[in-house]
Amino acid sequence: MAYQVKLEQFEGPLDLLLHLIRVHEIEITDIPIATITEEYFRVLTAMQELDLEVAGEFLVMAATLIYIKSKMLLPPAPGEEALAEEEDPRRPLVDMLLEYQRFKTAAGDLAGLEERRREVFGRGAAVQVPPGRGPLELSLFDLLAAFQEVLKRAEGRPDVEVTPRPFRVRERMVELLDRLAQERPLRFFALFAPDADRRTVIVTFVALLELLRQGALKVRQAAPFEEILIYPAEDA
Amino acid sequence: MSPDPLAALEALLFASPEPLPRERLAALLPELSPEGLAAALEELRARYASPQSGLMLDEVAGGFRLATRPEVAEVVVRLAIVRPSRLSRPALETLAIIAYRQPITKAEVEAVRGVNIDGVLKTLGERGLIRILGRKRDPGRPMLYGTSAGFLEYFGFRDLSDLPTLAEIEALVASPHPRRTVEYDPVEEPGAGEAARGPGARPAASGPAPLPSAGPPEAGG
Amino acid sequence: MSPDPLAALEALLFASPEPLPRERLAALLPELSPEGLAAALEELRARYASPQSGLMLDEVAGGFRLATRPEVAEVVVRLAIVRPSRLSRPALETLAIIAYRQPITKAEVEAVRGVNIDGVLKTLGERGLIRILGRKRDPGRPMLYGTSAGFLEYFGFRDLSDLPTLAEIEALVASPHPRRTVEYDPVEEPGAGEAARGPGARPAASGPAPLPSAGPPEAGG
Repeated sequence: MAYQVKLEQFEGPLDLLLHLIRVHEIEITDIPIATITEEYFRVLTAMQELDLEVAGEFLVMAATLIYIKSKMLLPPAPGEEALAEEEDPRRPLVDMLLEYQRFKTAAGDLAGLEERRREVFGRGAAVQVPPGRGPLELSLFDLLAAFQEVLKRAEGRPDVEVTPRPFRVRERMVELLDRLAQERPLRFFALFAPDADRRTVIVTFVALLELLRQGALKVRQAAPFEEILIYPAEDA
Repeated sequence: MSPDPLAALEALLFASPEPLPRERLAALLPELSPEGLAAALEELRARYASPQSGLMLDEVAGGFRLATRPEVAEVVVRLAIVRPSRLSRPALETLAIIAYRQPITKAEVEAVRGVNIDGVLKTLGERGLIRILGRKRDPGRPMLYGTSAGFLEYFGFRDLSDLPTLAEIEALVASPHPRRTVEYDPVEEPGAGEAARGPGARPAASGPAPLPSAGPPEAGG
Repeated sequence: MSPDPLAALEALLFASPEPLPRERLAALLPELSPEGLAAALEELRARYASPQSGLMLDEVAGGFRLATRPEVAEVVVRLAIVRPSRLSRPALETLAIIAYRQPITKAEVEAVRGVNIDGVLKTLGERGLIRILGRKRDPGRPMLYGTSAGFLEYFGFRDLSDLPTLAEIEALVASPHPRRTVEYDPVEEPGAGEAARGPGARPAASGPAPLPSAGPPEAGG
């Protein structure tokens, strides 16, 4: 019952375990696995009784605890006594808990700094400085957000094609146009490196077909079975 | 202990987004009498009146604010030269469309954005972010645009496959609409037989662009 | 007659919308030698250090700017300036892991926290606190995340070496997680990344500050 208030505050199974370790004043490096497993399941049951959704992560940890518990019940094989310390089945879990706890502490430090910085204010008035001419500042996040915005707007206009296409093909299309700018015509078989894998061959071929469909290039063959040559469309 | 009235006054003038009328200042600093406020304003004005000060108390129509002194204007305008410039929203969107849809014509970009992009294309070209890839054999033989080596270099991409995929964008940028379940061929799954689908198998040619849903959560530990 | 250097410096710091790195200040004030600039910054800092001043010289995100002093915060909040909401606990934990372990993938963060972080990652990205550093050379080429200049500014760090450390404890307890060298394809974000990598920052090889080692269990609460 005492858990009820706190239940929703657990940010995951590790957080819950740290809480149990704290309230039961357990040494983190020597966890009584049977006790802690029992406690852990009590909380999960409480969560279900409260109709809180028990996230998959909590169930994975439950399985892990049971696994550790069963491992610890097995007597060590003869001659392995000396290694017992090293092979403590709790070790990986303890490492995870210690690691997570350090970041929890670090998060607390950040929260403190955040609070302090909330006491500091920059200049309030809008900037009167003329637009910058310095180096370009462009964040990938901004670019992604812009593209998402475009996609969102395009949804209302079904005639506009903004559907995603496989990117490798697109990339190869650009490469093909690049090569055509350097050497024209391009020999068809020169498009495929001798060591190209099947996937690369397919991507290249699909890119070629797409460019043909778009009319950005054209192919010629002087006679059947002769070499196929590829030209940019403007050389028509 | 409440802060020094002069310090409080200065901070208010600095942090306020708009000039502060005398009455507003009086309301913000109830510990000051009207005479006290007038005296504090005068004292602040006098403090800034030194040649070593770059600021001044500026009384404009709406009230009081801090501003740079006219004597340092010539230095302040130099800021524009070193300030990083940013792409405008239209430029950003155009660049995004070109990056993800290349090779693409101007008309095709305009069809997506719904506006003329002549000016924006020029900007992006001057910035070295896009380039002309060739011409399309359509009526008028429009030019095809794509991103430049400069674009790749700017973001440190080795090639275009480094661009975040649509699924990755979805995972990073909050979707403005609820995720829908649409039958969809996943975008870029390196190693999978994506090429086999090819352009002909483009999904949803008939409907709005479906956004791929994020994949299953990765190992949760 | 050119204006007093101190006045010019103050005006620049006042007018610039973003913190000005030392090198930019040097470029803006060519009449000052590096020593002269350092002296002017010190003098300005000292001038603001009076209780009668509402401003301070704030060194943050690889640069300098003017800001209000914490002592007058209680008065400034009367302006009802909308401040960004505090970060949630999950966001702070995720940010801490990214800050200390960058470059890091989403799956790696999730392994430490034991939960899925999709939503949190979006929040952090949209608030400009993290950025994409590149892709890991692993199967699936997952994206690698790190902190942005916005992160430094938000928490008041000059650079990543300002991240809090518990060096004395770390000296006693060997960290079970030695610093990793991750092979990856970097993504440059010149504007955003500058502060994080700028000349003032420590060489990239040394990475972010080491994580504080585990304290006693109670410290985790």
